[in-house]
Amino acid sequence: MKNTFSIGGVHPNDSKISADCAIEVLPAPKTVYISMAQHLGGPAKAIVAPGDKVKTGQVIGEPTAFISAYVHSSVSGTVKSVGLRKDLAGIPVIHVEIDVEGDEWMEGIDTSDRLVTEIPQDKSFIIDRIKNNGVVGLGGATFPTNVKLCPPPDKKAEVLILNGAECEPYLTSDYRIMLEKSEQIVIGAALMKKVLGVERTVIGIEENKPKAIEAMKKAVSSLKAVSGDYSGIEVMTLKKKYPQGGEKQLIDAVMHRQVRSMGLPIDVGAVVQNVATSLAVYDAVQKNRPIVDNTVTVTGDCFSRQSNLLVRVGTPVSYIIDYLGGVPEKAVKVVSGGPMMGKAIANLDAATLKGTSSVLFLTEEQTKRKPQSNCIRCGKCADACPMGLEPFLLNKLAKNGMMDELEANAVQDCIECGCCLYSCPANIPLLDVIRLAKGDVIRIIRSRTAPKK
Amino acid sequence: MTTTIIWTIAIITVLGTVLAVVLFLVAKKFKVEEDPRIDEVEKVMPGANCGGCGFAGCRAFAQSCVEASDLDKNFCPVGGNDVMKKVAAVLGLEVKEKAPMVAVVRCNGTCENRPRVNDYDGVSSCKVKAALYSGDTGCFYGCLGCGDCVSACQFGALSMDPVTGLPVVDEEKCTACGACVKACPKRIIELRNKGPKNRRVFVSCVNMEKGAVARKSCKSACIGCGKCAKVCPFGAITVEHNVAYIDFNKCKLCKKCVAECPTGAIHAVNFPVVKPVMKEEA
Amino acid sequence: MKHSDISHLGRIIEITPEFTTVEIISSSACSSCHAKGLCGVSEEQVKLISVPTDPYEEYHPGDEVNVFLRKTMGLKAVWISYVIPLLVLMILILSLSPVIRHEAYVGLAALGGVGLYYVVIYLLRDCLAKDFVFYIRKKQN
Amino acid sequence: MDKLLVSPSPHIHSRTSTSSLMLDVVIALMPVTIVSVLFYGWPEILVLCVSIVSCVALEYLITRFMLKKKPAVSDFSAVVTGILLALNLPSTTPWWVVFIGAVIAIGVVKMTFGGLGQNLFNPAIAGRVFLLLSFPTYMTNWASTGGFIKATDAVSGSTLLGILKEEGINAVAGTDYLNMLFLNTGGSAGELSAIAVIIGFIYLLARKVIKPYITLSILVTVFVFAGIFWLVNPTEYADPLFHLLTGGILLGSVFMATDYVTSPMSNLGGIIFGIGIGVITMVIRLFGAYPEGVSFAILIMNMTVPLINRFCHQKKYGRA
Amino acid sequence: MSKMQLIVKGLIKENPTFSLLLGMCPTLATTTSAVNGMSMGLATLFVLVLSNMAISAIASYIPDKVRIPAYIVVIATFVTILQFLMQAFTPAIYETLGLFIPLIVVNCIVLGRAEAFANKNTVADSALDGIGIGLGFTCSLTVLGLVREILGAGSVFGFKFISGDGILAFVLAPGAFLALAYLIVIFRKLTEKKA
Amino acid sequence: MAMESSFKNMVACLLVICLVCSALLAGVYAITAEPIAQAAIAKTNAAIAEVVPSFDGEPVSGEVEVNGKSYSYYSVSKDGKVIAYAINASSVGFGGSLNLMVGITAERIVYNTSVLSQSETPGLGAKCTEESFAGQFAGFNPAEKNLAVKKDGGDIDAITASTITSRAYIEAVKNALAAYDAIVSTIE
Amino acid sequence: MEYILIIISAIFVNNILLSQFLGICPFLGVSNKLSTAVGMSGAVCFVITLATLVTYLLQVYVLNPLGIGFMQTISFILVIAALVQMVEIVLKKVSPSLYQALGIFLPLITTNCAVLGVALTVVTKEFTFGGEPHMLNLAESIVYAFATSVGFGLSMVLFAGLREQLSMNDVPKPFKGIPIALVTASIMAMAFMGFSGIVK
Ligand SMILES: Cc1cc2nc3c(=O)[nH]c(=O)nc-3n(C[C@H](O)[C@H](O)[C@H](O)COP(=O)(O)O)c2cc1C
Ligand SMILES: Cc1cc2nc3c(=O)[nH]c(=O)nc-3n(C[C@H](O)[C@H](O)[C@H](O)COP(=O)(O)O)c2cc1C
Ligand SMILES: Cc1cc2nc3c(=O)[nH]c(=O)nc-3n(C[C@H](O)[C@H](O)[C@H](O)COP(=O)(O)O)c2cc1C
Ligand SMILES: Cc1cc2nc3c(=O)[nH]c(=O)nc-3n(C[C@H](O)[C@H](O)[C@H](O)CO)c2cc1C
Ligand code: SF4
Ligand code: SF4
Ligand code: SF4
Ligand code: SF4
Ligand code: FES
Repeated sequence: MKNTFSIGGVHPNDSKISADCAIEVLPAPKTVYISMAQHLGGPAKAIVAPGDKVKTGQVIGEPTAFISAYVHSSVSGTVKSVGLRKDLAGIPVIHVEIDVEGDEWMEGIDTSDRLVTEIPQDKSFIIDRIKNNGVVGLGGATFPTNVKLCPPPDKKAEVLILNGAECEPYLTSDYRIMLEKSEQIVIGAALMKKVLGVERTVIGIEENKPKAIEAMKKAVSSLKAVSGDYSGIEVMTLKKKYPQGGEKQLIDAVMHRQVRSMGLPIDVGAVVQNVATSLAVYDAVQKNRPIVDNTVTVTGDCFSRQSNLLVRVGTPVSYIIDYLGGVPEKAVKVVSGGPMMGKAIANLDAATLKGTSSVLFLTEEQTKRKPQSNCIRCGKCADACPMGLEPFLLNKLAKNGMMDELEANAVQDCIECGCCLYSCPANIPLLDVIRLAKGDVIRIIRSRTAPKK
Repeated sequence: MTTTIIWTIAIITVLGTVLAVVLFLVAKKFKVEEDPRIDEVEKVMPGANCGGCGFAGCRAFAQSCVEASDLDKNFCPVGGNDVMKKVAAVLGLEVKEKAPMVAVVRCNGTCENRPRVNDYDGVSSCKVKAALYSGDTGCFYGCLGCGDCVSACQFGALSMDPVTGLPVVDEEKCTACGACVKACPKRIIELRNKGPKNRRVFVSCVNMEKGAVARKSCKSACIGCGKCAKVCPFGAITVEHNVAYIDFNKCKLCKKCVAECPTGAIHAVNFPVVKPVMKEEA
Repeated sequence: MKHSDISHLGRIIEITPEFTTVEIISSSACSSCHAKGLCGVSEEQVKLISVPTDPYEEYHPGDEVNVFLRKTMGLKAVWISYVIPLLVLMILILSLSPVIRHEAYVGLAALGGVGLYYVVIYLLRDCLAKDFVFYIRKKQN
Repeated sequence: MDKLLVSPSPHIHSRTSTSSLMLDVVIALMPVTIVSVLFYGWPEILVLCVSIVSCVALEYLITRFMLKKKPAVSDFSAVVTGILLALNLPSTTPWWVVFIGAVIAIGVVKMTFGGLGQNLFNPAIAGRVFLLLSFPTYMTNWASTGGFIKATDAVSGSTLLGILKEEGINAVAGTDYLNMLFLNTGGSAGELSAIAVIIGFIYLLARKVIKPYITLSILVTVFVFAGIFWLVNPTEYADPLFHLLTGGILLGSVFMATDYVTSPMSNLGGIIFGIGIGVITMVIRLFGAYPEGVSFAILIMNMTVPLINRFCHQKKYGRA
Repeated sequence: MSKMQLIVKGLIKENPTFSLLLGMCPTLATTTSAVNGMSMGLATLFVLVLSNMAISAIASYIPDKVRIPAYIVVIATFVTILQFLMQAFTPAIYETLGLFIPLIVVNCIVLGRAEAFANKNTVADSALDGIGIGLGFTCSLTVLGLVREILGAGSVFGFKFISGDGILAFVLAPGAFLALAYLIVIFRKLTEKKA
Repeated sequence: MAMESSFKNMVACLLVICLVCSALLAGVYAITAEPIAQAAIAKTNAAIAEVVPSFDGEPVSGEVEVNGKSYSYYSVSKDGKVIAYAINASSVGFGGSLNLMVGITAERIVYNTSVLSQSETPGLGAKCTEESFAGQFAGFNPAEKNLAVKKDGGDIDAITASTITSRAYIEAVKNALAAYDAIVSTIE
Repeated sequence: MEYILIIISAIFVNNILLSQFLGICPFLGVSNKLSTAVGMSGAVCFVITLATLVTYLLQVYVLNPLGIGFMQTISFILVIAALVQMVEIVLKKVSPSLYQALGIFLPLITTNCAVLGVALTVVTKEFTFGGEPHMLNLAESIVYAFATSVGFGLSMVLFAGLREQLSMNDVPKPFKGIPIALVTASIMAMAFMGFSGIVK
């Protein structure tokens, strides 16, 4: 039986045209720009100054809050400047600019290819390694992984879910690492399983990636033979439906439980981690290797050099594109991430982040929004919404500024998956409006629940 | 016939009297004593119910005026001093004149001065745009051009100039209610003293980037060079975060700074000889 | 304010440690209409409402506040004060008509029944009072 | 490429558009339209043309000159309204009556409320009901206008339901159901052939234009309601199959009750809506002055849509 | 305000039907034809003028708290007198207008004018005010009746100009609402331009 | 401006207003009672006159019962001989009851009919008051013609699209004929 | 059976608002919010029925015997005005909390066409309801008044629902507010005509 989530969802053409391109290592650029805001939460504080020599894997930014993360240098060289630089959206953010000189790694980092299969038994050791090596969720949200792995004591995790859905069209970076680094991912899962103390771990993969399913199954069974630490890990085939990879949808698909509104996965005993995160956990714990590079899919129908590249964090997007022959003629939009949830890039000179999973070129025909017409109340948006919301209603309420009704109709539950806007025949910018309203409503809820003075 | 007449009179009289008693009881129990002056004050209010005064509407404002012992804290930006004088007359209070204000757009990033580097293709809303990215141009601080302020203004005082892509304030219509100030996510619009004969000098830029960067993205950016601050004889200009700001309470309209500014970021409006460039600011 | 609440503007007139008394002005079905002032049927009445005093919030007599009530409570109030007596009236008339010959007595009995119903409510008034909880919040500008 | 296009996510869109949906409805209506043209001939073509042309033209003119907006007639919704209005009228209807119907449907019921998607009532139905109230003489004249093919039965001036209402059950006894399925006797264009409507229904379902809840709940309700009365007294009330196959119930439940704009959004709401239509239709058919009640039933249930929408919501994730 | 203005304002600026939307029940119910509408308007005019005058005469003797009941009694008296007179001299019209003659008692226009004008002004002014507002009401009812009659029956004040029927719905209930809605819009458009 | 609202004042004031008003009313009533009564009589008489041949003297009213339904009627005479009866008959039409005055001559011929009250739909059933339909009944001899609409095999043209009203009208005339028969039989 | 006919007739066939045009003011005025419309309907039902009961008794047992039946209009309006106020006083005495809740929830109830109209109709009009035309007796009158007021409530609630929807739609400017509400009412009236003929 194939599992999937129970409400809504859409079926865009999956367009995994770069699926067969093996991961290539992209040579480091001359200069990298490492952003201090690569994760959810407070930006890191730069602890290097211009002129400092840094090595690959050296800490250059320290966390400033509970939810924040370490930032490491992805190259070795000299710090040229520390200051505001525009990110992918053109918004000024503190970056550390480093001139690349050679590739000298910090001592203590195991850069060999040796597979380390034995699982350390000390939980705090694992957590510390994860934290110190700046591991954040690579599924999109870049939430610091160490925080996610330490649920509040009154909540008990029951299942660890590895998110290998990669339900977004075009993206293949998770797919490639599942093929090429299957064992490492499973070991990463075992490490997190150990920390969380859960019995069961499910690796959820959509049915349109049969090879990955097979590779992961093989890795699981071979590792199960190695040690008892790998028991309870299974691979689950999921139906192809967007947004299968959404945390809440995945939990529904795998566990048939639903997270309550404004709740966290841990409320139903689930912890969800992306497969790439799992790989990063393996590197961090078993090899003491911080996140200095990540896999980036560069693709698009109008683009001839489909590739999956291993890119150093902080590489300018324009460098990657130039490496592959420049921006294709017909592209009008460059997206970082998938076409459904990714962010349009406004500034090609900006550098990649840990969480940058793809550079996607879209043509005008594919992406240009058609003129909006009246809502015909067809309900297609409501049918598509995986959260069971009624986007047409939220849109109207938001336009009329009806905050109470918006809250009553659960605008705060929107996961911004874009299914509604995708399916609306009248091309109404539903999500644009809902996103704003959601922000406002959540702010109201927060201010209400905040303790009275 | 006579009996009919007698009964008519009797019944109606009885019913009428009963009604009188009931009403007396009602009246005793539920007396309405709203200060009649509230109505009177409300009558002189402009009735825009815009909330610019900080109250829910004109009536709420009127009520607060009636209850207040002086009018220092209450001011109707829409009606301005005229209305406040009338209110004071109704209530027999004094009113301090307030210098009339007007909305001023502090960005001169016209299409010409500030080349577009991106095209936007979402819902036409500055708020959405601001949440998404820096805007179509290199200037992260400047006007986004979707006209949130225009739709916020209920007096029709704002309009987008299709040539410059910037909002234009109609000084005649603007009541200084401040709705546009709140609506602009980039906080470009400021309420400033209207000034004598509507003359004003102000820095039309809020870009906090360093000079070179600012200049690169916009020809008319304030580069924070501080020349204006040095030349100002009244100390009205401060430079902070790479932008100059002219305090309208201190500025005496000498226009020395205008000539000094290397980028033309300082605007002087409604002075006798108006340079053609400035026209769109009027 | 939660979506399930209804509110009414009022003004505090008295605060005791236990209760805050708020005055609200109830306008007729017509007086909120645009023709107010031309149409004199629109009478207004002052109604006083007591709310338990909130020790954490500072209010002063004269403050403008919003008085809130759960919407379902509003409907419940209508139910108790109008709909049930209406049903009492109907049931009495329909059941007594075939029994009592003289219509006038049926009518008076039904009126008496409604009166009796209100007496019962009167006896239960303390129970009811517990149900209808109001709260106030400073008017946001 | 000199400037990058920037927009909020998502960056791709599905292919369905308002006009493609409406076009699907037009396609689904083709069998019914063809049957009616074959059966009623040139006058029916005239009614269809007047109806469609005036609906589209009115929509264009009103948006252009009264609302001062860019006309959006290319979305075909006015065409759907025009066809459905025509299919609801006798082929004998004079052209100016058809035009008045279009004025009410588009001018009053649709554009006054703000155009496509904003109307609270089904334009075609409201137009038809208005004509029924205003021109009962024209609207009850079902005389045949001589088509391109001859039907087996001679056409009487009344619909079967009209005969049932006026003359009682015996007058319609012995009606051939198979015949009704393919070519009915008398009635508005849309009532002619049950099978043509069903073909359209299947097409709409297959293309995922509509969901089956509303249609099926109407049909089931009519069947059950008529069935109960028939079982109680078969000598006075017609049998349920008769009620399903005659009149506008099929056309109404497939094409008119399912109009997105004026039907509830949720599935449960749709079922309630359908049951309401079924019950009201049968009450009017059995007890009212009018022989047929589908139009009124749909119009009446249109009024309840905001209430239904308010209380019947989609099942939400993570909320019991 | 000049005497003329007193009368004219009721026709346009304070037109009770199209601008203030008062007295909707009789407006909708009795305008099946121009004659019916006009009769209803004139009946209201009669009560309005007399009650306005009576009330302005006695206003200063009435304690505030029984103001409304006192007015009601006065108005009801005039309405009943009107009923008697119509029954006696125009029984046919009385029958067509039916219930809506006694309902003049609760017509907000009448009480409204008493409250808003008559109790503060002289008898003469009040009479003029009553005439103005009453005429405004009469005119609009006549117009509405006329429109419905033309469209619905194809006749003008009872004289048919087409053979056969008009658009029947206009003499039925839906037509009342519809015609009023569009007339209000037209009225708004027209007065907007003047202003 | 207004007087103080004390209890005594209020009661007194209302009392006075009520007294004056009711006196006024009673007065007007006294004056109009006569015309009102006359208007009612005039109306009946007019209706009677419309449906019977010219007569002399006052119509004599009577009451007759048929099948438990009572009918009021007026007999009119000329030269001391009863020449016709005006019978008030009713039936239920499309919108409610349909009230007719039916004049039947001593020869049992319908002289004329007139509608006293009806609540049919304007433009449809309400056309029963028009000459084009009602005229068919003037001089209608039920012995010679069939009193039914053509649809039912009779000789009356129904009002278009208003068969129900037409049938009701005929029903009322039939009722009147039945009452006529009863009146005649009681007299004999 | 007759009661059922009365009820169907008064609610659907001769709906007080959509076909008799009584009580249009609250129909247009208090129908902006659904919850208020529901509450208002409940209250109006009670007032109409109670007022009809009292005025019926007044007419049949006081005015008619005294030969002053023609005094209906003036005496009814006085009685109803007093009654409405009295209910208010009684409620306040009986349960202050109820009274306070109502104060927040509902606007005041005023005497309007609907209340007086129903009271007058009941004592002046002959009804058929399938049988012979006759005056209604007490029970029938009250059922009639009740059903009429339920009809009022039904239209009111449906209308409020539609208007809430309208308030969120982009109605063309000249039609905003009352005109579009009237157009809506017109189509509602049209729909309700489908019930005609169910009860004569
Ligand atoms: C609509 C939606 C789609 C998503 N799709 C994916 C996906 O395909 N793959 C994935 O790994 N995470 C996806 N995510 C992110 C997951 O919800 C979740 O954040 C992530 O799996 C958690 O793992 P991480 O902390 O390792 O990133 C999606 C999120 C949303 C809201
Ligand atoms: C006869 C009539 C009576 C009205 N009565 C009321 C009323 O009692 N209460 C009310 O809120 N509005 C009343 N209105 C006004 C409208 O229903 C509506 O509130 C107004 O057009 C504007 O609505 P808004 O100010 O809420 O947007 C009435 C309108 C008319 C025509
Ligand atoms: C609003 C409306 C009112 C109607 N009023 C009447 C009426 O007063 N009298 C009548 O006989 N038929 C009336 N009808 C028509 C009947 O419902 C029915 O169509 C007719 O009696 C049968 O048609 P026929 O007379 O051509 O056989 C009315 C129809 C509508 C739509
Ligand atoms: C499935 C479907 C059914 C429709 N049914 C109708 C209909 O019955 N009447 C109508 O006027 N328009 C109908 N339309 C067209 C369109 O929705 C209608 O004109 C809107 O109500 C106008 O706002 C339909 C459209 C679709 C997609
Ligand atoms: S973006 Fe939000 S509202 Fe839209 S489909 Fe996704 S969850 Fe639903
Ligand atoms: S999909 Fe678009 S047109 Fe359909 S209901 Fe949703 S918003 Fe309206
Ligand atoms: S630099 Fe200054 S003037 Fe130019 S766009 Fe930015 S804010 Fe506006
Ligand atoms: S321009 Fe701004 S301050 Fe001036 S009136 Fe408009 S919104 Fe108010
Ligand atoms: S005019 Fe009838 S309720 Fe106002």
